[in-house]
Amino acid sequence: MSIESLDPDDVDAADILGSAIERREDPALITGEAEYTDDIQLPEMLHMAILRSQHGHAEISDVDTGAAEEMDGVVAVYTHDDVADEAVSRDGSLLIPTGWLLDSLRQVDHPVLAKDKVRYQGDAIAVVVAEDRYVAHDATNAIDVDYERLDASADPDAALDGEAGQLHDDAEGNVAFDWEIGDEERTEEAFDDAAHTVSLDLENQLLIANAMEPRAAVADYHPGTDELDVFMTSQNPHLHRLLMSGVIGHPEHKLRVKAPDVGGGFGCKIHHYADEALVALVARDLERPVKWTSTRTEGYKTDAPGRGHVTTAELAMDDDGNITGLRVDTKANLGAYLSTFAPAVPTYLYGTLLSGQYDIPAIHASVTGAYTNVPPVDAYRGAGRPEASFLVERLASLGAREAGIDPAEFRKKNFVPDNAFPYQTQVAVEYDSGEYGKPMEKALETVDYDAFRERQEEAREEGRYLGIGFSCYIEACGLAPSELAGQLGAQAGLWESSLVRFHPSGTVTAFCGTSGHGQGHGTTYAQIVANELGIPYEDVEVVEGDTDEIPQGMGTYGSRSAAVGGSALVKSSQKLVEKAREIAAHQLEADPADVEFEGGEFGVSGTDRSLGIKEIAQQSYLAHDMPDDMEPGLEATSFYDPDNFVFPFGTHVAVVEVDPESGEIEFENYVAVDDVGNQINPKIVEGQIHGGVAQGIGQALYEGAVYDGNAQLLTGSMQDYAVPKSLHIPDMETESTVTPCPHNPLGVKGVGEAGTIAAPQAVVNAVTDALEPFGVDTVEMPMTAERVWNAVNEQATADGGDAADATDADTATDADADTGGEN
Amino acid sequence: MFPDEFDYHEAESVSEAVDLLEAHAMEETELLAGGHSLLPAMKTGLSSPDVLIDISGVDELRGVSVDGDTLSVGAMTRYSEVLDDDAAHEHAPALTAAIEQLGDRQVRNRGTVGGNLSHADPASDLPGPALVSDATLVVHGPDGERSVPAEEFFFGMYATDIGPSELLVRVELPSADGAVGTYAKKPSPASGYPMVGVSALVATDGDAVSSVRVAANGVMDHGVRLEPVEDALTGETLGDDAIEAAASYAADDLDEAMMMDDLQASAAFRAQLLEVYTKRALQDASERVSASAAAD
Amino acid sequence: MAEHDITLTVNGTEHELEVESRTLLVHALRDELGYTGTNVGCETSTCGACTVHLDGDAVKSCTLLAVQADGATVDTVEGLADHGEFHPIQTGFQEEHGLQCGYCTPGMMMTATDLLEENPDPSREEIREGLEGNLCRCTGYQNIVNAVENAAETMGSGAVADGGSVEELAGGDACASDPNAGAETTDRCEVRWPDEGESE
Amino acid sequence: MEFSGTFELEGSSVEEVWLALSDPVLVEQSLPGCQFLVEVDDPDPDFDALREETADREVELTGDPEVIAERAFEEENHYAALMQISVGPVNPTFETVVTIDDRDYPKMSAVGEGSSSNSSFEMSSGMTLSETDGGTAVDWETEADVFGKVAQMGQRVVNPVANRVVKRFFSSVEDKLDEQRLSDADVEGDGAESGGTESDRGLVDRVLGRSNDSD
Repeated sequence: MSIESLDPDDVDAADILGSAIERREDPALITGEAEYTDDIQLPEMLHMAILRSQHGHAEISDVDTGAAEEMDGVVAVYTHDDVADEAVSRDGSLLIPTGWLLDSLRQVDHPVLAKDKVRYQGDAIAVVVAEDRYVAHDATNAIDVDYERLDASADPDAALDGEAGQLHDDAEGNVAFDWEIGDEERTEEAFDDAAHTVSLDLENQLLIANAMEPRAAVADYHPGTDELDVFMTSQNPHLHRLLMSGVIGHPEHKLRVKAPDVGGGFGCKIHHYADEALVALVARDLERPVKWTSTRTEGYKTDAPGRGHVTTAELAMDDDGNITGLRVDTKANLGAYLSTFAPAVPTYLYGTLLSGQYDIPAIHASVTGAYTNVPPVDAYRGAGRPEASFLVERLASLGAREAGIDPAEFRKKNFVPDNAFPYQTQVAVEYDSGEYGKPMEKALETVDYDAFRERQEEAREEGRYLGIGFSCYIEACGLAPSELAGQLGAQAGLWESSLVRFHPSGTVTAFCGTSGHGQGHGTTYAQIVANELGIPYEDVEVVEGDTDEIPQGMGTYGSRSAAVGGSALVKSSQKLVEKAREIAAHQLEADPADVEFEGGEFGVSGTDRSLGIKEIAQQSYLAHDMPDDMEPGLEATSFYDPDNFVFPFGTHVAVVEVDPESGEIEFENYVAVDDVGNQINPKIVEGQIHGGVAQGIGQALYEGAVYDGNAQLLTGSMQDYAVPKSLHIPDMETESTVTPCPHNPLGVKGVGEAGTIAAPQAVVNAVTDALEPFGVDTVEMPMTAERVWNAVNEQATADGGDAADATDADTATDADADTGGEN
Repeated sequence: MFPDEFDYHEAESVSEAVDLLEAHAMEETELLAGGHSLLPAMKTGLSSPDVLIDISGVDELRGVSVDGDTLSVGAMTRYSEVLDDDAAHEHAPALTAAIEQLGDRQVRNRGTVGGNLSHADPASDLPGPALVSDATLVVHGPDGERSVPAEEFFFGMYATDIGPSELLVRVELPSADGAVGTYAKKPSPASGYPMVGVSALVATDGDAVSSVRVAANGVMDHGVRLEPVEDALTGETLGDDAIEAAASYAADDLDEAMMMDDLQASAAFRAQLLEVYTKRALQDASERVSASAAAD
Repeated sequence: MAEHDITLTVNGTEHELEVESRTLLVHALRDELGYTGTNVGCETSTCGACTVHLDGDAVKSCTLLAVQADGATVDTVEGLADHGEFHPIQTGFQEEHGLQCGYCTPGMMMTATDLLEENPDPSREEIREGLEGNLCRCTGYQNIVNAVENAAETMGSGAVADGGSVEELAGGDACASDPNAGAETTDRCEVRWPDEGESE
Repeated sequence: MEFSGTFELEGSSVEEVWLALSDPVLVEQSLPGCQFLVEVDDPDPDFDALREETADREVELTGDPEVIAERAFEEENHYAALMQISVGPVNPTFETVVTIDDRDYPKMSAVGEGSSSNSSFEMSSGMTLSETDGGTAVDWETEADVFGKVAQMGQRVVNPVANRVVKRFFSSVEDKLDEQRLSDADVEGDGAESGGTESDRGLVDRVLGRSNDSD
């Protein structure tokens, strides 16, 4: 069940790719040697603190910073007008940009410091810079703000209905965009002709990423050269450099963004926030290093939350239970302003995945984006795809129940058939490869499904409620190609860049434009490059996350690093090998076409003459004997732009027992069978699945940002927002199948988000399966004990029965189980 | 993350602590014990006292001792120290059962029994055990010591019978004398504090329940005895039927309108949990009674 | 502003420093003394990232005033390895892939060593209970539990096989032979290893 | 959030209770944590100045309706209060301004706003008095919104604390009425309940908050 990790020294060079070797990142991380942003201490460094709004929505009539400025240890206080001074802002926009546009998008200004209005509690009103953290904090408390409170709402439905008042002059009715995908007419016909339909109203709640390391930045300005260094918790330093240069008016080539060790991201460190730009701005203005570290409660109010959908979804089926149509209407919460990738998440990352693993002939989805008084909403692990997968898989379970077919059978009969790949969905994307039955069969075998249904029946007779839930998810990662992304509204290309450089002594540094934050890129990239170059793994060092070291890059998010970054490294390695081949051919006096490369050796076919690649590297720098017109040195840079997304898939199964009396849910088993294509390091793949599933279970059972009617966050600390603890997450069984990606050189598909995409609906389906005898077909997430208990009670009340009376329910169960069957 | 400024004084003795309290009577003054309720409140800006008087190092306030039939727990005794003490398990099983489930490992290493009881958070774990153990809380002030029965100690949310210049010095628990103590708790998944925590102390004579005391934390604004449950169970045979019947009375004397009602659980659900967890606390007691009978 | 002169013995080294009343121990360790291996993840004493050993017990250093720790012995993640030799808990985390971003890991390991000192052979359930005061957002905890089991096994089996020699187990004889080893060093060794009597 | 409840004051007539609840001094002294409660002209008063002004003022409880009439709450007037809400170690002090919305015997309603350094609240309250067997029942309801730190961190205590403040307030009013009754026993006849001449009538109406046309 658990993959055993290997010491890299015990792995043959030829086997390094695909081996579950231990991570080389770990020694620094387990000894305290790692350097996270807040660990950086610079001479003369100042500390910044930010005063944020007390209200979800308010006009600001006055900001009095007098008392704060007079405090001992306070160096400067800035309000909007102070930073707008040209001497401070240069020609910066001081507006946070949006990196994805839609035709119907109503863009709104997002100032780094609120000018005269605040639109969510995290909106920054003033910053204080002081000699230490404590004093900076004290001074924010001494700033006096006069607010005129306005109506506010955290709910997209309410905001669209006008209950939040108007957030922005440029977005009438708080509508950020209207978007649709699929064929409305054909879908309507499918529903008209359907033998069975099911409908589901659901809320995919707002989640807060809760990376263990809060966001932080340290900026250091060098007046002599006008160079500005920004160290920050970033998933994509190059993108931050690009965006920040415009915001603060600093030339991109004089701005360095470096991500030191980063303590998790889960999406919330992709986006460009006002805070980090303010750190850079004030450090440049004061000509002293400045540090800002978010407190956790500050993070709850400012880190971009994810999800936030209110949806109605319907499924049409024919008489035999074949899915014939899917219709979706979603109100998506975008928060107070548009975050970096916000418009893409509830549209192209969501609507395009609505076919799931199924061959659905007609699909239509419409999405309305709403401005509300919560922090700007953006990608959180999975970003759009969990929302799609959740509703498809909830409908599959409800559809199976409606059609009277076993839920596993129902799925199998509707899968895209193996021979249909590449499969063109009705929602724009083309699935690259898949064999959806494989993980399903493996999962059924692992949980011993037939035996489970028997056990379930026996248990119900004893008044115990077991349930099983399936999730056959699809995910799309490595968003690509750039041309397509551009057509869809992306304001950036979605390639990845790398540089592979031999040193004269034969070791290699591989640079990649991705920026890992816990994924183990240092290990997996070295496995890739060592394999390509045929050199020992320990001879390859990987460098990421620093705009001064790496030419260009797009960062780490959307499970793209292996598929796109890894492929870029392959491409650079191959370029390098080609150059080395020519040098080898020259020195071996052979035709390059006759020189074969294998296991790090260039050999002339049919002879025993050969040269090792390390030898060639040395020769390339000596440059004593090179082919005509060839430059010395041995390195290669490449930009890899994939042909398509990659589409990992799998089946997750949750087995739970629900206590209707207390509403408590216990896991009996959790099985994850994932097909993420080829695996570079199975141990790391397994770890990604574990962590992803835990976050999915978190969404299913524990997590959710709760706001009151004034858009005041009520779950604003770790005492109130339940980040799952060790006792909340079950041991999981992880298995995999391998269907290589056909269009990238590694055949990899991406694994970072799979678990999070798969898990919630597996758990919800299991709980509703367990509570079927009570007539419960849905429970909103997070399925707290109270919600489960309420669901049981409400249903019992509706039936005129007694919730706690399990005996009556048992009778109903038996009857239903007979028709439900195990066929 | 950053407490506001304050003056810190470390008391070496109970009398010094009382002197300090009196000397700073005109300022906002807090006693610092384990600090696990106070410091988080200060760090998040909810609390900003002018003066902290640290009593955690006062030796006379630390330790567990037995005097005749009474177990005495010094107010500054850490949870982990109570759990390490065999006499505490023997004489105050309801207390140790609750402490085992209190907070987390680090909190138990640092938090104190007296800090918990003085703080009187409605969701503390220890008021229930204090009530079922019929504990006496000994408070020291300018006029010396006075004893307050647990029943009279808790006034309401964060409010106790400790006066402005007084501090809790120890808790005295009459020996359980062989009774079985249990604690069944439904923790908030976020904070770990009980939405409902039920403490039970059950003594049997043969199969029959000779005495039973049950109390709940987290349900009302302070710990409460569940007398209808006790009445229903006393004299009955300790088995599933009697337990189920008794637990059904758990909320009978409680005004649902005054029950804790928050994001973690509504009052109605708390009432439901109270019944379920009363049952579990008593079932656990029943199992322990059977187990010890079998062992005999 | 009330200032206090305090003494902290961190990983065996004595430091004298001046702190404000309100300075939290974790900030004294990180900002004043440079022990940045101990991380801060919240301000509600929930996440456990800041866990250190205070006089041998795992505590959350964000929930203690530095002045309260005056005169105490503090052990942090930086003191776990001994002259480059990993502590079994560190090896356990590496071998079992018990960490991803690593931010929670120092606190997680400090709690785990405290747990193993009390219970050298915990069940998976006991490990999960023991670590409930430490949040991890990356691993889903499964490999952390494996890591603690791994460490327990190493420590337990080593103790049995070698007759329980603490010095040998520590990967050297640092504890016994270090001429400067005071009480703190001995403490550290005790924290790491079950007593001979308990190891069976 | 909304709170409501009924509080019964034993042994006091509706008019006595009304008189008491019309008196800012009695209210100030009955409200837990209230450091002062004074009428102000400016709906956005300078609290620092008020702190100084009220530091050594002398106000006394009285049962004398004439004195109360002079200082009784009036519709549309503003009152500034400094309120320390004490919840365990959490003791925020709110600078509060209350405006009487409506005061028509036996009903009164008011709106208020309070702010501390990192939190604020808004409330709108109403109460109606009615006669019961043994005294007077006060039916009260409050709709309150809390903002900032207290909303974020103190959510679970807001409700019980509000209940406690109300409970302690009315208990204190009850005690003060009892005390007053004892001390006024010898000046029987001056009380509001004695009715009186036509000119007295105006006074009583003023104290009782009866509008002219409601008689």
